[in-house]
Amino acid sequence: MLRIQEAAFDLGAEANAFDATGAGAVVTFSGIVRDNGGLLIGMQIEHYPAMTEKAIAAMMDQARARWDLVNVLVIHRHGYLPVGAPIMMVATAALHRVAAFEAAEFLMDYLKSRAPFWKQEITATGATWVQAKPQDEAALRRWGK
Amino acid sequence: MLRIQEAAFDLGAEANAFDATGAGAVVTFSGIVRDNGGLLIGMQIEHYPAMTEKAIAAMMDQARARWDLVNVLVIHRHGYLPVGAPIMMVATAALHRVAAFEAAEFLMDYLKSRAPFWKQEITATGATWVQAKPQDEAALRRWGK
Amino acid sequence: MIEVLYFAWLRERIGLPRETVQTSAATARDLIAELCEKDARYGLAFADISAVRVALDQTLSDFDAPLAGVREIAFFPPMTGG
Amino acid sequence: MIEVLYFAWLRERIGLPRETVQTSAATARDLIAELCEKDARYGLAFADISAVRVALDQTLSDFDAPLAGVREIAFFPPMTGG
Repeated sequence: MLRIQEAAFDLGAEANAFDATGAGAVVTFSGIVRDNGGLLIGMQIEHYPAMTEKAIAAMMDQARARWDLVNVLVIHRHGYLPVGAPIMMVATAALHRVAAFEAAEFLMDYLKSRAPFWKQEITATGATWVQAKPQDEAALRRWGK
Repeated sequence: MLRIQEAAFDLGAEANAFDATGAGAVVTFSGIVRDNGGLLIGMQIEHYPAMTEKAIAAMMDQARARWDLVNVLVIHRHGYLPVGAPIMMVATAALHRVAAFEAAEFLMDYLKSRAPFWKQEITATGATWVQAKPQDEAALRRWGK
Repeated sequence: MIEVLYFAWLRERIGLPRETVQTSAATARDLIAELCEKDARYGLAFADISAVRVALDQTLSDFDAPLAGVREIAFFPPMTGG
Repeated sequence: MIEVLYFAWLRERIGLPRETVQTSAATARDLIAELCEKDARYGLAFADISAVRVALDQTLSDFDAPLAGVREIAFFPPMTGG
């Protein structure tokens, strides 16, 4: 299941709605807007709608091909998000914990550097584009890319 | 926060109640009783009450010492659990995703092999003690133990 | 004729989110050269091409891939999702 | 005098969850030898000591650690939590 949306979502409700029938292990990851030492008031997330679904669906297919997953979910928001708001979440369900953890980390590493979103930090004095981090690009090497 | 209990818990409610103020990343893991190909009707979990809290609290202290965590939660059940029931959960909150993922995996690896719980699989014909897996013991090596 | 899309600071520097361009450029690299001749804003946006990513028909690609048959090309900085 | 606890299949084979034992055993290994002399059930439970773990006063330990000052000793199979 993949949802790209502007609206907020409820982590707990999504976790409970996530069908893990037959699974032994469920991992969720959620990203939240940090206040960055009190400087931030929010974040503006731009995206490339025609590409976003296509790119993330391909990542999810890769995860399903690589690990034996009972279910997988990605929700990613765009638009204006205040500090403390949920940005995105991933959920994975598998028979065993290693597959559930690895698939969630794989998806996170790919979402960071290969999903067409661009974050802008909003402070009282202006807006700054978030720079991609070299370690995020490096993280992809773990998956043989 | 650490809770050892016989009662069921609600993953979504626990995830939402988990205080992640100031964090950028929240990871949850939950373990569920699998039906093992339709053979299982449930699981009986025995534990060593006087040791359980002590052992898990020490694991949580180790995780907090090793990663910069905003919050950490472990819930582990004992007693009789039917197929599909939640067995346990871990939640970690950190500034960045790597710390949240690693701390959750560390706790899971330790809970598997170092928390005094013993699982018994209940089928229509009887009860069988679950054998510890060599790979669970091997998983601890990742953490330098 | 190709649809050209810009995102994030590329969009801001160029001053528009998308445009239709009449071109016979063989690659993204050629198209950038054409655009840079047209207006100084493009030169500013594409000054450091190592900071730019390109997608052809919504798939991440490279600057030397052929544009033949491509309907939509997008330029953007390294992605910061998740 | 020491409290001795048994869990999982050790508890089942020995037939009781805990007992108070009068002993001057210096280590867990010595205590096991004493118990095995007492009754055949202990011999069965402790036949393969590589499948048994020991905790002294609720802390995982080893069979040769000194029992001096220890109030509670527990024997159990490898743990299967999580």
